[in-house]
Amino acid sequence: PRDPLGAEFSRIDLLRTILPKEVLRQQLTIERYIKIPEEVRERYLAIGRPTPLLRARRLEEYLGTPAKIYFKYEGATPTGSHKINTALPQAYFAREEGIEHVVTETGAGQWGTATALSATMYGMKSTVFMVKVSYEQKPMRKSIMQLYGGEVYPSPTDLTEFGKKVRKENPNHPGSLGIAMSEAIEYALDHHLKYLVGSVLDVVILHQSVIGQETIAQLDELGEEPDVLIGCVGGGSNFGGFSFPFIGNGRGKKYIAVASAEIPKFSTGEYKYDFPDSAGLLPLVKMITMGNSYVPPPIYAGGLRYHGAAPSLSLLMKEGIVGWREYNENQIFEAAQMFMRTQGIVPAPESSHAIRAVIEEALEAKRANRKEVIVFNLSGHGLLDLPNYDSMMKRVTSNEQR
Amino acid sequence: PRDPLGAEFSRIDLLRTILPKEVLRQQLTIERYIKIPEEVRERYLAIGRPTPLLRARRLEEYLGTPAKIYFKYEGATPTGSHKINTALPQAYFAREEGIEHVVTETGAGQWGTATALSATMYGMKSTVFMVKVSYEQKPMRKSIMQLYGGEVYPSPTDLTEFGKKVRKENPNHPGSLGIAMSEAIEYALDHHLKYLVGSVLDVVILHQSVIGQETIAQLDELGEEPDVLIGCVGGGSNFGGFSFPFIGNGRGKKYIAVASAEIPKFSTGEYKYDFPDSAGLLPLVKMITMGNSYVPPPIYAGGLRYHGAAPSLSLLMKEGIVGWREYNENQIFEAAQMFMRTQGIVPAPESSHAIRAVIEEALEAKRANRKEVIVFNLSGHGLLDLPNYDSMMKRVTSNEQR
Amino acid sequence: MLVVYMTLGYPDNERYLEFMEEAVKNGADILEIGIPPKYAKYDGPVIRKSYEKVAGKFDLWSFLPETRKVIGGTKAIALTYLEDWVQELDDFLCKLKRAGLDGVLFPDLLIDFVDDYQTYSTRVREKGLNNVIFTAPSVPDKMILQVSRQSDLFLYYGVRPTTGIPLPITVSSLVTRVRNLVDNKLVVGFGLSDENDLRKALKAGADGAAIGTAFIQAIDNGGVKQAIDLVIKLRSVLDEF
Amino acid sequence: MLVVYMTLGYPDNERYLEFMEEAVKNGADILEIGIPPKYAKYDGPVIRKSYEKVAGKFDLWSFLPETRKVIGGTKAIALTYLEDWVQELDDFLCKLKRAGLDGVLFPDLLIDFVDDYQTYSTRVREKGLNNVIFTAPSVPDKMILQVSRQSDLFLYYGVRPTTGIPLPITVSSLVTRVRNLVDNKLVVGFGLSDENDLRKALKAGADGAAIGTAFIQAIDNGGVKQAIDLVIKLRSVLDEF
Repeated sequence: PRDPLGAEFSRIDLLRTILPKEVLRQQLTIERYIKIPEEVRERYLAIGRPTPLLRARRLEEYLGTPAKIYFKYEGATPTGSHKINTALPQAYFAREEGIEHVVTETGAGQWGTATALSATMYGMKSTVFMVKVSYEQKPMRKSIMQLYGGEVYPSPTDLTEFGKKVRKENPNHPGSLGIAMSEAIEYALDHHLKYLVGSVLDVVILHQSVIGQETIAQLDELGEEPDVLIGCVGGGSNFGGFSFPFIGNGRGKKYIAVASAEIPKFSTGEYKYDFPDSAGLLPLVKMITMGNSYVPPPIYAGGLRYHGAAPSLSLLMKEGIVGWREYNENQIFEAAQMFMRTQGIVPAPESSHAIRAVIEEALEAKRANRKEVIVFNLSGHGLLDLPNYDSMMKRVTSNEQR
Repeated sequence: PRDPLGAEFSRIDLLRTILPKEVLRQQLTIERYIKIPEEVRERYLAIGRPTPLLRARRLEEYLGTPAKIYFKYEGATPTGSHKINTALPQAYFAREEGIEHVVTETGAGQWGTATALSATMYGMKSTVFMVKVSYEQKPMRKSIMQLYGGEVYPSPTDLTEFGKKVRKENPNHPGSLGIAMSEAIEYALDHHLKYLVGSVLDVVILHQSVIGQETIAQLDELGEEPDVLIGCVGGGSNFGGFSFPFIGNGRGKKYIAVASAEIPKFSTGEYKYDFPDSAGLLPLVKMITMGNSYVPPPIYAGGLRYHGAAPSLSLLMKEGIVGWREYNENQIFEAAQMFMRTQGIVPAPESSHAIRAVIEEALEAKRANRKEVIVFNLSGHGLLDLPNYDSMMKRVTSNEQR
Repeated sequence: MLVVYMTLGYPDNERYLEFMEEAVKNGADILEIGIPPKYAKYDGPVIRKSYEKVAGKFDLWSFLPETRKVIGGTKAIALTYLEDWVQELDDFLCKLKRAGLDGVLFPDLLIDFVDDYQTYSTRVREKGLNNVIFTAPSVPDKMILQVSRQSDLFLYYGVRPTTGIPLPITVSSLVTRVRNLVDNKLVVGFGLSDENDLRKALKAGADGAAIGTAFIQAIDNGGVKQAIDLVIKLRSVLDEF
Repeated sequence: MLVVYMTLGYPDNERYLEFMEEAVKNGADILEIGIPPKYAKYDGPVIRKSYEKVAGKFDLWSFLPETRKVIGGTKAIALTYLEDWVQELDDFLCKLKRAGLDGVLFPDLLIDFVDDYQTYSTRVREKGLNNVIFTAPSVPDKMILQVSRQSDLFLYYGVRPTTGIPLPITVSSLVTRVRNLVDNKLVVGFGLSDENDLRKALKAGADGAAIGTAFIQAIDNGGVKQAIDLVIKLRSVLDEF
């Protein structure tokens, strides 16, 4: 990480103020393994970890592939995605520091939900700045955060100087993740609260590595040796958490990171120093990025609407260790529907990107008559994304009718 | 079952026409155990059975009870409730008979969802008559059925004579489960399709007994002997499927069936012969009932808006083997929120009735300092009921402010 | 043991008597005479329709004795619903006896009067009538065992929940279960006219079958002659065992 | 080994020279002279501000030799970003040598020029300068081992991602890791002024510490005297080991 040239304040120093100390320490660690605190392990158990590793046998049959397809189902957690894996330890470390109130931002709502639940589980309050347009379009996401005891505000708000400024310029501003993040950080600074971070940082991937660790153990129990590991990439935390333990232990032969063709960061992004956040409040990091001022188009897989990829993942891709794919919404809808109808699970639109890559790998294995083992991370279910699928379905149907 | 006095047609004979033969055979069986066909077991595995038996340790801590609380989590299935347990075998038996298209009705949508997925999994079409007001108010439920490949119609429709008649009388009729059921049965008869049945019948409870069988095995593995078994009752299939294996094997000391205080069938219903359906198309059965013409008030726990309780359950209650409770919406909202904030899982409003009883039992155990083991069936998650919880939250909050 | 059912006076008094007479001649062991009830709860549509057709066509107590004249010494029992007679049971039973019947079968006894079935059984026997008890798959093992001791002539076991509708069931396991429980002669009924089902029931240890709906349908289709042909056929199936 | 850093000409030319002279007298083993870069990417706010303050206050190549006059034979290395000089590297290195410096440390060498670090190291050595290499926790083990062979005087290990900000880290494990890898003298820097941290680093096997931000803050707060007091104190901590 670096501070930008001519910085008015040190972004690196800011981390020290807003992050729980232990979170920052883990961000800077070089330990190969870090023990999960007993208090976090207990909560992991309480939310249903280890999540199941399931075989997609019906999908295999449908595709007629000789490949075996397994998936780690992170949607089995109560908040419906992998996000809870890092929200819990971050909340725990904040609580251990004596913090009584945490704050964050959320776009589509997955991260805010995980934060609200984790805060409640450790007896803290939580405040979530939710991008206004999502707040209005995804009322269920707002509801679940409130049910978990979170305070949710549609950002931009009048609670921060930054929010006020934005609203003054445009009272009907729909908000953005960058603005919400800026508000959350400002709010944390003003109220001496701690800020929880949802992706990109190494510490987040560290926490998410519980996914990959569990998957390795589960595959070992089944006596399976994985060939291909696949995950989707927003900031990179689910992909990293899933695949890095495999890469680090020399398990698997091929690692595929899947992004959205509408936010084509792998095919068109540059590898350079950039801000992880739109507002430029965080230190610069070196990553594959579309630029922090890039405005992503409104795709349904909200979690993939991020301009960059975590520095560690970017480096592995740059070094050719991790490969990539990009798919558009038609392609992922097709994959999602195939998965739903064979396996029953409604995947999150984000995770459907991974599914598309799995299907293509499995068909490739069929052509080559290769008995490989494909494992992917189903990072979340799509039950709260049903309105999105509905819109996709209508669009696809109307395309077909033309 | 009986045909009603002066019946124009035999309801019992109708069953033969609309139900898959093996379903009806199982309805009439006296076997103590019936083997689950291998093809159904495979699908059970594919949808994540056995579902987890989890300990609600955080809830125990919060209540400060010496009791241990376990719950069987049926919300872990892809369609989010226990309904899939019977939809799968019914669809399988239909398919085995060469049927290519099944039909059913659905109120809140859980049953229709399970039917649509099960039909798809066995390569059949499905048609679901969904109560119009739910169709409009629960668009996500409609979406998921369509995504699974189901045809969904808002009932009353013009597809049946009965629907046409209702619409002629009132073009804006909001529909009812009784009307939807009548339409589904008429549609099945007219098109020579098979009808899948969601609750009440013994065969449905038979299929649902996979819940209780699994729970017994899981408790045995943990070395726990259950004292109290609790579940909520709509038609009785989740409660029966969960508790009957315990009752039949002499496991447990106390069985509590929980209904809604707004549909007070246990406290005010009569034990008599009545139609299981509002339209009176099915044979009369002897059960605890509010009368088949009873119009349930619009509570959020749509699955509990049923006028009766399965004959087998009614008999066990009548014989004093199964006890009961009834709770109102304020009470269950409180329980749901407590559960969400301690365990993270958003329970279905229906299942929250069971949770309320569990909490009261656990507090009773605390007063008596009794180290009992309470096990309940969390029949479904409430992720698609979030708008309902949102409304409850608003109402409770506004009550508090008064 | 072939138990032949016919609704009293069906399709008309004359042909009813003709059928009863011929049935006995052609192998009926016991006759079961359906007295039209107010609400034939546990009967299927064919028998229900037969009740409707004969309603009001005769005076019960004067016509019933006619049967005895044509069947000679063959045992005959009345089938009717206790519900209709429970208020005046002693009177009803005395009349039955006087009308020449040997016994009575109430299909609703164990379902709707289960708590008092012993009282009613005792009263039937006290009047010198055979008490034939109707059981069904839904009756618990323990109760079947208990009631079997109070059933005369045979124990009637209705394998389906209603008469005359070929609902899919596994006859053999249903019968085996009761066969292993009781010592009585076991007569199986309710939709048993199918030859396959009948053979399965006999193979599983039933001592006989009670057939009704099939005779009514035979009379409707081809008159008494066709019904008697069916008696002959069923008799031959039974004789295989 | 006490490595004392000061930004060239801070807070002004006179006091800079006074500090350097006194530092040597009071125990500095090696001096590290910060040449203001265009973009101090890996420096914290205190050092960045010091660069801004001295910018334009001297001519680099005429002022730099002044240092040598006051420090006698003590080793002095320049700290500056390769980025600024990469286009004219040979010329820059020659000038450094002529200005009386013993070596150079580029903090961005392994981060931004990793693919060519050997070429640059070789060029530094060819000019008769010591090549001090800067490594960090994010550098992989294998690379630390490789570069350690090309580092003269000592291996510089910056335990935090930036200077002068006490980010929470576990100093001991960070140092142990490198200590077990390399044979060089190991000097630990980046936020190491805290006595606890320093002791932990030394206990874990570090041979010395490079301190910078703390001296600038001391000069700002209490002038050269206070900064020299700090030199004395750090020296005494080092001498414990």
